Amino acid sequence: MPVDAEAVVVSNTRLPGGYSVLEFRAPELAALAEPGQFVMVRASRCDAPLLRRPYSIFDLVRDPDGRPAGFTLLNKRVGVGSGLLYDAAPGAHFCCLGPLGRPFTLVAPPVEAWMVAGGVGLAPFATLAPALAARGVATTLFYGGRTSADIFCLDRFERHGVRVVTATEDGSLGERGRVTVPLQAALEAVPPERAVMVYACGPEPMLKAVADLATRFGRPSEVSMERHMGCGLGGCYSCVVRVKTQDGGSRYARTCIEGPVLRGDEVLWE
Amino acid sequence: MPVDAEAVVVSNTRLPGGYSVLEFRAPELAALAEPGQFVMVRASRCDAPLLRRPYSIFDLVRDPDGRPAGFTLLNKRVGVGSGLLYDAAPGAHFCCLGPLGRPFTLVAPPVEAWMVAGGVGLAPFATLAPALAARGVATTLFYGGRTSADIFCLDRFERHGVRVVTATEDGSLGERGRVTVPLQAALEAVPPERAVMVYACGPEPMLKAVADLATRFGRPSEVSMERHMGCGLGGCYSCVVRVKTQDGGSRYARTCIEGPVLRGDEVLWE
Amino acid sequence: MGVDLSVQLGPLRLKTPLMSASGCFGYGVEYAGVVDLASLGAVVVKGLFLNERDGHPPPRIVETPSGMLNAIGLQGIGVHRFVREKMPELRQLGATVIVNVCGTTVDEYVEVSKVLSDTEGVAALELNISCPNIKEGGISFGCSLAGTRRVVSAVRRATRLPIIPKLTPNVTDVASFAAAAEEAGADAVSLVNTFLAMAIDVEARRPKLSNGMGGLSGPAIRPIAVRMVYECARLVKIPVIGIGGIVSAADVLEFLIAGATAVQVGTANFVDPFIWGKLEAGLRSYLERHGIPRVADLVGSLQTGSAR
Amino acid sequence: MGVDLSVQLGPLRLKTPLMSASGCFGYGVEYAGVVDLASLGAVVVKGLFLNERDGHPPPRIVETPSGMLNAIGLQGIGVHRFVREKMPELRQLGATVIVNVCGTTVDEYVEVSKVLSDTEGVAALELNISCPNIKEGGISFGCSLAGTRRVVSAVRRATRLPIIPKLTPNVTDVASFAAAAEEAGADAVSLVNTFLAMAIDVEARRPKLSNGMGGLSGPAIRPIAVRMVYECARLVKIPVIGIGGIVSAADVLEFLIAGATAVQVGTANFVDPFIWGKLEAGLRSYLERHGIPRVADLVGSLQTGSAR
Ligand SMILES: Cc1cc2nc3c(=O)[nH]c(=O)nc-3n(C[C@H](O)[C@H](O)[C@H](O)COP(=O)(O)OP(=O)(O)OC[C@H]3O[C@@H](n4cnc5c(N)ncnc54)[C@H](O)[C@@H]3O)c2cc1C
Ligand SMILES: Cc1cc2nc3c(=O)[nH]c(=O)nc-3n(C[C@H](O)[C@H](O)[C@H](O)COP(=O)(O)OP(=O)(O)OC[C@H]3O[C@@H](n4cnc5c(N)ncnc54)[C@H](O)[C@@H]3O)c2cc1C
Ligand SMILES: Cc1cc2nc3c(=O)[nH]c(=O)nc-3n(C[C@H](O)[C@H](O)[C@H](O)COP(=O)(O)O)c2cc1C
Ligand SMILES: Cc1cc2nc3c(=O)[nH]c(=O)nc-3n(C[C@H](O)[C@H](O)[C@H](O)COP(=O)(O)O)c2cc1C
Ligand code: FES
Ligand code: FES
Repeated sequence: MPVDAEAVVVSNTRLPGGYSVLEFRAPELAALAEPGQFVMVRASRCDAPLLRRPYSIFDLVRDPDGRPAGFTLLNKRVGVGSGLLYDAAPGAHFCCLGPLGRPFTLVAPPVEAWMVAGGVGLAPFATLAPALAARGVATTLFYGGRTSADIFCLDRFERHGVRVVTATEDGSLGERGRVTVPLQAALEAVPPERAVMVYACGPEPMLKAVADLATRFGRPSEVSMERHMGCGLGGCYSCVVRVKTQDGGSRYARTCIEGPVLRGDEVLWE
Repeated sequence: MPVDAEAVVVSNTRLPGGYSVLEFRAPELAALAEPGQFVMVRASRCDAPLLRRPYSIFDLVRDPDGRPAGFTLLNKRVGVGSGLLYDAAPGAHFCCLGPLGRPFTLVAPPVEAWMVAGGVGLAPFATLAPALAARGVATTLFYGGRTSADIFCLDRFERHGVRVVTATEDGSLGERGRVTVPLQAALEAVPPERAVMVYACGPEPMLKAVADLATRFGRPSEVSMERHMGCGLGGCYSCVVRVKTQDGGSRYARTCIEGPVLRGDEVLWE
Repeated sequence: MGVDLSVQLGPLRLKTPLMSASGCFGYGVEYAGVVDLASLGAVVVKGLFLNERDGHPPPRIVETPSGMLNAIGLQGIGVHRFVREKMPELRQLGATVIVNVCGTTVDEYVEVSKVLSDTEGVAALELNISCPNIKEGGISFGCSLAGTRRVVSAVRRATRLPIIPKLTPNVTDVASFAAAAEEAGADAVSLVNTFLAMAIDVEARRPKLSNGMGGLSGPAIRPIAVRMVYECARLVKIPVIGIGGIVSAADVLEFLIAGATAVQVGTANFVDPFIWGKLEAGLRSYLERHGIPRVADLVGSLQTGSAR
Repeated sequence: MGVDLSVQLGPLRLKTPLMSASGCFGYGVEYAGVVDLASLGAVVVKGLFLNERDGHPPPRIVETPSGMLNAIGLQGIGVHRFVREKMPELRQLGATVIVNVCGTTVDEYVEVSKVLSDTEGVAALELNISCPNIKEGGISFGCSLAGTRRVVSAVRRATRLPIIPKLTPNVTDVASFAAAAEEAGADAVSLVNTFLAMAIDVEARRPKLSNGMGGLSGPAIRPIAVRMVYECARLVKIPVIGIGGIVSAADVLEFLIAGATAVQVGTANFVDPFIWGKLEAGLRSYLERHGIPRVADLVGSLQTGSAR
């Protein structure tokens, strides 16, 4: 059951390239969240924009006693709603409805976890990584962006023992090219007997490429889909993605309740 | 010519009863303002509310060298727009279009000035009082409110040598009753050869009562009218008040450009 | 003071005048976790055709000033799966269920209505003759008086359930449609459905919705909807259900005072799924403050001394 | 790159596609202090009858979500005083003046149009057959195809000036009205006027406007207006002027891409009287960014691959 938390901005750390990390105090919501879930956010003091905006939960924040205290969002400024978040001052209130959606499936050793992120697609992995680390799963993050400015927060992952592989299209950090280049190399290199689960979040062409690669190499994958969402609860049918049905056909699935995490081989890519 | 100043909140001092005094930095606007004029205000960061809200200029603020630096507004929280002002933090931006409207006519000695204010109707007198004081005009402020919580900022007036007479409906400060009670007593007491100009700002029933009293005692009056205003520039015809015409008829006058200050005997009260 | 929120909607007694708007509350079951469905006046479920429907490709919604456009295209599971898969849970949750009935032909409206008439727990049928988002059926009936009469009287003959044609605002004189529906045997009318509208991505020079056009809903349309409800309530004797842009108890009151016996809340449920308790509390406190014992006493109580 | 903002509006060449909307810019002279009137495509002045008119008592406006209602009631000085008192200044300021012509009878439209035809400096007549705020005339012509034809053809016979009937959105099929206007000899059509609407003060249980109802304008209506402009531009050959909720250059572009040759800006001028320079700069930078030499090339450039 989601809650609608009146979350207070604790801090808002600007990063290069229009990104920022916002920390919210919202213990009741934080206590419920699982890796890959999201919240629907709305500024409490403004009537505009009308609709809430979906955001992946980035870190979970605990108070000194280790109790859930809040969460962070990794926000990229692209329009009105994300602009309000980008500009939010500590003390500002936002209504956060959540946690929502189907989380990632957590694998267990000996299965390895490969997380593939593009841009703000990094967000859900900040909670997935520690959850997997807690289970002793060996994890790798493949993290791609246009330039080095799209790559950040690596320390959060390295802290949990995550192996990090970066790629930038302009070669300014890590390998030059799309993140699928090092991913494909790794898929080619890993022996079949080592079980690997591929998780992906990022722009849709990237998700498709990752899912296709995983399928090609016989690896299961889970992708976190982004759609325009009206309600986040299955009420409006705005957030659909085409998925395959068992009878060989297809149907529109609501990513807010059947997703945002879907099996990569289940999505009918356009 | 009005300007549209991107005015920055310097301070926002809360008073009892939902009132607050906001100081804005806006030198270009402050340099143009005359007593009785107003500004049309809008929060720059929110799309709602859509329309600007009219506010009398309260004090004019000068920098240490005596140059116009900004102005204050005396705001009463009654709805959305006034709520945004009430809640505004220092540093917040508001678009202020002004100065607008016809100012008060400044009398000169030996004419005395009697200012009659009800509630936030005090606002325009904070600039009128020093302007009259500078001309050496003897001024009195009749200031009424429901209770003592509606009466404030008296020091601003006393500082300029204004004689202050207060009245509250519950008798908690000054005379018990409407502000027209002491006003009428004064009108009765003052000998005909002492010239008096009556200025009034406040709720419409008060304005009517003051204008009628002034007329009854053969004194000129000017009243500052409040109307719902769409534009403040004469473009929309929303802000009208019925005034008498020379041919004995009447017409609707736009209070934003023919007012807000009108002759008390010119208004056709409803 | 205990106030009475119940209202009489033709043959139907509702606990409160607050209903979910079709298409904005899924099949109701999606919201079982956030709201006690039995506490609503009625749960109006998503539009249903006889068969399953795919709907339009995404993007299906876009935000506009104080509103949104949708072109869902009536994706749905069809009436048979609804009866089988959703009704048992709705019954068990104690919801008063009103089904939004769609059709591309008069026969389909009749067929769907018959299936639902035989289903335990369906309280009434709302006839969707006003969806702007599908080419066939829907709007083509709702924009012609003859079409409206045809659908309503055919369904009237097919069912004993209360029927509530849902009117489109995309017409010159909506009250004449309410009157036509009344004549043809409707028990109530609901209005408004969405306004046909369009938003363009100027960078791509393409419509923002995959379907090109969509329906405008939300606070933006409320003043028009209130006017239309007022016009209909003055003309017809059957109850009117007010819909369009309700986000607060004050908005509910606006519709009731204009003449609506009950209201539906659509877009606002997306913004705040916990809105229902707030609306009910707001209604109660208004009635208490004004010393009005029953919400029904407010219906059509607008003073129009100087109104036209 | 220098881009060309001029557009051809039937027989009229405009410097830019940006015009003030009638009733939202006084008689133009009120704005001489904040904007160079000669820089606008045209100044459309407040609606004028033959004689002076009082208008409705206040309150005449009320804000609504992303919009406003107005029931000014066409207060005005009448065409004769306008010609005498305002035209000299407008001419001197170099404004391209379009007069919004009102009437309670066909004869009055003709009469007012004749007076203006004999006035130096009037560039075109916009026929207001769509004001929702007055009982007689106006809307009653604009809501019937026959009435529209009647007014337009009568004025056509009476003047050589370009005539631009202004259409109401309060109809089922606005494009059919554009077509009727075209047939009757209009040089262009403008749309939309305001939507008939209502807001209620729930505490007093009275309408918020003294007139009861009013016309809804502002960003709230833009998606409907864009749709209507698109429909009209597809059906008729004469130019279409897009109106409704424009507050930014992107909104102007939306109308142009949908098929409008020019636009009018109303409510936004209240919010920001300095908007004109911003809109023009926004248009220029869009054209430069996209390498489009003339704004006219954008008109109707919507790609509707998947649109209906
Ligand atoms: C499940 C989910 C999780 C997400 N997590 C994050 C996250 O962790 N960090 C982050 O920065 N962003 C995330 N997004 C994307 C984020 O929701 C959008 O960037 C945001 O809604 C844009 O709002 P806006 O008002 O700033 O943009 P608008 O002004 O509404 O539009 C600006 C641009 O963003 C696009 N857009 C608008 N809404 C969405 C949407 N719901 N999804 C995708 N694109 C949209 C528009 O088409 C337009 O191109 C997530 C989206 C989903 C569906
Ligand atoms: C020339 C002029 C000078 C003014 N000076 C001051 C001032 O110095 N200090 C001050 O506190 N207020 C002043 N007002 C009143 C102020 O403009 C309104 O209180 C304000 O617009 C309310 O906005 P809102 O969004 O808070 O209210 P809303 O939410 O819009 O409405 C709340 C209530 O206020 C009423 N209201 C809304 N707009 C106006 C309006 N323009 N005039 C009168 N009532 C309105 C509504 O009818 C409603 O009852 C002045 C008004 C005018 C016309
Ligand atoms: C996403 C969405 C889907 C809708 N689907 C339906 C539907 O299936 N049947 C129907 O009659 N109305 C449908 N509507 C219209 C609403 O029921 C309602 O009439 C309209 O949205 C106005 O109310 P609101 O402003 O409260 O949203 C839909 C509206 C939205 C926003
Ligand atoms: C206060 C006001 C007065 C108006 N007066 C007129 C008028 O006299 N004649 C007319 O044709 N339209 C009139 N209109 C309608 C506008 O010209 C325009 O069609 C409408 O407001 C939609 O545009 P907008 O959303 O940009 O305001 C008026 C609108 C407003 C808000
Ligand atoms: S966002 Fe509403 S159904 Fe998914
Ligand atoms: S406020 Fe627009 S004319 Fe006065």
